[in-house]
Amino acid sequence: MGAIVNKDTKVIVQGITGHQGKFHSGEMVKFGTRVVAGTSPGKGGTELNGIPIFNTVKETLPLGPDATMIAVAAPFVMDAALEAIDAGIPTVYILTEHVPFHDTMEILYHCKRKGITLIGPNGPGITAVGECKIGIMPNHIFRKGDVAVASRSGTLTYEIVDAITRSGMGESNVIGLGGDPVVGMTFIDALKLFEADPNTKKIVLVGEIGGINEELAAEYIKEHVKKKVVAYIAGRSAPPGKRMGHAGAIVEGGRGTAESKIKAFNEAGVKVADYPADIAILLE
Amino acid sequence: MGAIVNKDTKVIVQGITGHQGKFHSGEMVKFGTRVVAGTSPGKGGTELNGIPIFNTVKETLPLGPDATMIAVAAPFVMDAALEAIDAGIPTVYILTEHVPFHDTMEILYHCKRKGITLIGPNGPGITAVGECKIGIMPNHIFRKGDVAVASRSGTLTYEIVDAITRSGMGESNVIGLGGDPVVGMTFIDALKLFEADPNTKKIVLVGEIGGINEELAAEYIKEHVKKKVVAYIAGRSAPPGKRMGHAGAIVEGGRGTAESKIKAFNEAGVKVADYPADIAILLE
Amino acid sequence: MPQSRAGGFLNLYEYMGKQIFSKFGIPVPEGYVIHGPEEVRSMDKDVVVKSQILIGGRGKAGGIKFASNIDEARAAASTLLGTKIRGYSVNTLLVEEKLSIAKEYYVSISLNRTERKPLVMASVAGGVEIESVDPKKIATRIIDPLTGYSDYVGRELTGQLGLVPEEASQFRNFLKRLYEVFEAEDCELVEINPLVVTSSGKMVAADAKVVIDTDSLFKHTEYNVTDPEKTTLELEAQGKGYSFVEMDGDIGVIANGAGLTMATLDALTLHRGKPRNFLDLGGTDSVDTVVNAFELVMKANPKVILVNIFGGVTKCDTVATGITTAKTRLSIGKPIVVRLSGVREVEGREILQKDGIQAFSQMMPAIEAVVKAAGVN
Amino acid sequence: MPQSRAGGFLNLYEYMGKQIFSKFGIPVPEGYVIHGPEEVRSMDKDVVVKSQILIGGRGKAGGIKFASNIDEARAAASTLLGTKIRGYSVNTLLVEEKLSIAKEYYVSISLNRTERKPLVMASVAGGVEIESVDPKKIATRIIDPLTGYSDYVGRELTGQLGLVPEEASQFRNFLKRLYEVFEAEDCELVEINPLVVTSSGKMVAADAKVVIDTDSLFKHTEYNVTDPEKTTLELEAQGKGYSFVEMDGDIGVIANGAGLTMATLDALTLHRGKPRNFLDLGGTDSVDTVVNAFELVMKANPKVILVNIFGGVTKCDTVATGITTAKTRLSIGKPIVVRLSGVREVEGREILQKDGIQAFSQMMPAIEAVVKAAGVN
Repeated sequence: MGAIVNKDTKVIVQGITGHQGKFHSGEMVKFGTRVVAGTSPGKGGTELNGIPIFNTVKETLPLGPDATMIAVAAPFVMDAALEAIDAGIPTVYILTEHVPFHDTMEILYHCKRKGITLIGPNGPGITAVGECKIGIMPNHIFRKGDVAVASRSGTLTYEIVDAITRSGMGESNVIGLGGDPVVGMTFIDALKLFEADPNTKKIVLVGEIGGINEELAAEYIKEHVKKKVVAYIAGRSAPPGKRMGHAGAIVEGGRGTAESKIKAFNEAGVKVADYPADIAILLE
Repeated sequence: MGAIVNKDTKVIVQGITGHQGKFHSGEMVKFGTRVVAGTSPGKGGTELNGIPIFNTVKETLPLGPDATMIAVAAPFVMDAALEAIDAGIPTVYILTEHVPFHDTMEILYHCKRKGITLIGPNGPGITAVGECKIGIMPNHIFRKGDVAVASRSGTLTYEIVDAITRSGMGESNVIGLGGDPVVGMTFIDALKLFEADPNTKKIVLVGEIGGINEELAAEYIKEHVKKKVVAYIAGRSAPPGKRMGHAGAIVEGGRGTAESKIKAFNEAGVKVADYPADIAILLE
Repeated sequence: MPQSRAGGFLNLYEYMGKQIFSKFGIPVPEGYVIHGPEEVRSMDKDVVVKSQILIGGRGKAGGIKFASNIDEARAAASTLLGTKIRGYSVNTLLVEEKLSIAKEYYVSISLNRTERKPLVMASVAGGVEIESVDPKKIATRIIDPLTGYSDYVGRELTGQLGLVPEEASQFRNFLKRLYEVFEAEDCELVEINPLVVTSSGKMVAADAKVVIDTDSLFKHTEYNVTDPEKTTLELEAQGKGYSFVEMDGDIGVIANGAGLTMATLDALTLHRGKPRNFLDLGGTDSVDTVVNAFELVMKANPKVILVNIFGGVTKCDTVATGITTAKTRLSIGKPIVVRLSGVREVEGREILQKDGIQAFSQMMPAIEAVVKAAGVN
Repeated sequence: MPQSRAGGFLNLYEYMGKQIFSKFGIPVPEGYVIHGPEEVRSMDKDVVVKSQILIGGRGKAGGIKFASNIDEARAAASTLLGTKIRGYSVNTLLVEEKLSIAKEYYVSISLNRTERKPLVMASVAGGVEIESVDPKKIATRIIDPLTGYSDYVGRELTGQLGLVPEEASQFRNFLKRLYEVFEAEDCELVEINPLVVTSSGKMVAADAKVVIDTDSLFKHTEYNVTDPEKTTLELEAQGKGYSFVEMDGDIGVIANGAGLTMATLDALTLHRGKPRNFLDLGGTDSVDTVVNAFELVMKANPKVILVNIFGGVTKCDTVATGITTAKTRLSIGKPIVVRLSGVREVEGREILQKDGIQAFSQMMPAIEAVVKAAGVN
């Protein structure tokens, strides 16, 4: 059983007739995901990839959806997310990039007050290998195994998953957290799930420069995680970037650089790979 | 132990230097309530009725307040309530009348998302007899006993409590729900507490015309309440009032009259007194 | 009769509602307000002249007239102004372009007291009282107050109503803005009935019903409407801060607390007494409050007066002093029956008895005494 | 270098920030914008002429001048316009009344990424870079985004700062409106430094720093600011929808996904290769996207080019076709090293090999090959 989604998870796709929704709902069906419905205002009554389409999320509720993938354009994400939240869909994943972070912030705290799990925006989604994929990860890279991956990045995740698979190991759950300044699920949330998941033995965190979530994850690991954790940090060669305002800089107290993250991980006993594919070596 | 508050409940009074705050904080102290602090912006550092005054709720947090009485003027209630909610005070009672119901609605749902109990606005408060009084009920009317009272009215509550006391019985908890179109605690919330409270044997509901909370309470009693419940409904002689708009009228489906409430209670096996003092007779 | 609700609700005139709608971008018919026939302006389209009164059924009662030129419009204005329609004086008219009506819909947002949340109601069967519409033809939607209105709510409703796409998008625009009005203006109700679809397919708010929470008026000082359903005496009482309602009987009533006052009227009625009024003294402890209350009640010219006080914040001796002061100052010769219970009740009753006023400690004997004094056999 | 963040942040000029402040009722100095010395207006008070550039330390670098009459102001404008200050061209000036400064405070609201909530920071030690202020002198407060700002937050902060009552109430007014700006304009940061208390005790925003989330620009189409820190090529790339950053090296880089692109640069650097650029191809599957990316990278004139693709949505054969098309169309003679892995990788590598382009299935051999081709020993 996957840590968040599994073979029984019934998924809907909001914005199924858009470019992304159309392609990825088909890929999800091929993966084996139970995509029970899609929504697209005005297209209710039609179907796509064998999936029935409705005008509203409310109309899909009799099908008992457990999760939704929101694939509408950025200006419509707030409305789509509120629609899913109001309908009480327990897991909301936002694929869309370019969502204003103020919108995400509002969506996130509405999710929190209703006990809803938010994943994304702007991440590749979530895969319970062999059971359920929600999102845009390529189907072919996975092999069922005991390594769980949480990542702030998209293609870099595939690169690392692919390396794990090629090495002869396999994955239990892969979660793309998303690259925006505000996202729903964080490294710590993922660590909690992975630590509790009986099918996960080892954990990979794929971080990058900016923010201090890797540092917070390292502190959390020290206290709460018994399973083996390894990490990769992208952006170590980045020249000191433009800071986005003084206030942010001072609050984060000089943290947020690749050095700070690698140091924090090392202090927590988490080995950090130099190259993405080296993750597979560190896991052995 | 009282059903919501008890002898250990530490209470603060927001707006303690106002007319109501000043008088009633003193009465509460006389009752035996542990009033640990008051707030009044700009008056921090002084004291009143032996109670230390602070500028903000945040400054009172080291004293561990469990409940707050908000006694500021109506235009300032929203801010005071958000201050209490943000500080995480578990029970928020609003004494103030004339609070716009849109403000109350917002306060109520912020309370709900934080798991905070809201009582009022515009009600006399809550009394755990012999232990703790928060609000404006007269100290002298109570005697410790096993009758719990929940009421939408103020003086009418005192009238009925007085009748119970004079009859030789006594009260466990008395809750004034408040007379506004939107209030925090409802009859059903009170019934849940009273049914679970080991010190309560009998329950009195004091309702009035308007709304359908009495009807909903009657339905709830039928299903969930084993203890004896009796009721009084004020306004049975009221001529059909002006309806506040068509929409409200149709939604409530003709319910909301005294007849409808009395009928609902009778169907739930709840006897309804003709006169306030008759409550004592029905309880015997 | 008021419930134990400190505040109340304020009905705005149609033209005021439409001014608010306009401010929030809700399409309303082109129009203007007049107070005299000479204010009618020349125009190049048919108009409708609407009496601005706060009561339904204006149209049937002759309060709305049509005109196709300026002379007809002036004539209509002359006919309407100064008349009474269903008991309400017509002092203000709204002159509007006459809409070419293809369809009439209904939409409202109100407080649902059971859910304690806003409720949207909509129907394609508009133009009649919503109570008379088959509930199956009414689409309803409760709104989460913290989330507010978002477009998906409109999509659900337009789907249920079966609107065609051009209408659906206009309707969602109405709903969005109507919710803004509901929130921003602290409304208990905003209602558009009919929401007209013109023959050219444009949606327009042909009527506007906006009911404001009077407790919110500190935020909205621009509203200054006198409730036309209130009597002169009720308005005087309102100005003095009393919750006061006139009734048909002969027993003047002064009590403290809305619930206890209602219970007092109920008890009188069960004893076949007929209350003249509802007067809630409120929670103050002042002699003047009592004296002023008596002044109001005396203006209603009751046969007898009952005072029913349960003293907490309000002290019984203060009330007693107020009563004797009022009796002297207003030279009241009519019977006064008083019930005083609670804080300083003994002192209070002594003060009254010295002045020859009947005083009881319990409510029922007082009820019985006053009914008897009123001559009910 | 961008993080894997699709959008970015837009710094507004001081005068734009002050226009926004004004709209939201935040007091700013009286002033106006000019683009030439002849636009200076006559005045009856001392003025300050401020270069509008998006870099700190303007004052020390001579970008701000004072004037006490129109001639002095024109002279100052002439001096400033057309110059470069800390590398930034001065094309616009803000002419403002000179404030009589009694005190300088600091206030800002920003996104706190750890809490994922707005953060208010305030200090009575304003007028200097906030990083240089003793943290003990900075009062901070996280705001619940669903509740938003309410006055108690301001009371807590003014209490911590120890402001006197007249200042405290003005400060709370600033905070309230600043939060409105933060929310309504989708800001990442709003900062007033210094927040001046004039000698007559009035608080005024003497500077304005407003940073907007570029992802929100669909709501705010009025903002049209070019990031002055971007190179011409970076701006061209932005216009074409690529995330592109110029760097100092000689290895042109095209990869897909921000994280993988960063990892590619990191790997090159660890192999002592020097990247010429960051270019994220994004998630499309189109030949033209690849060709246009090559066009951009070729303009940066690298010694060699590395393409690193992990194919998912982006198919490897599409990318391969794009590369061969670009090679022909742009007559690229420089070495191209390609790594293709994922969907249709075999087909992709075949296409490349037919065109004589080195193609690998794994990243490390490609990195090694391109570093070698670039001449790193």
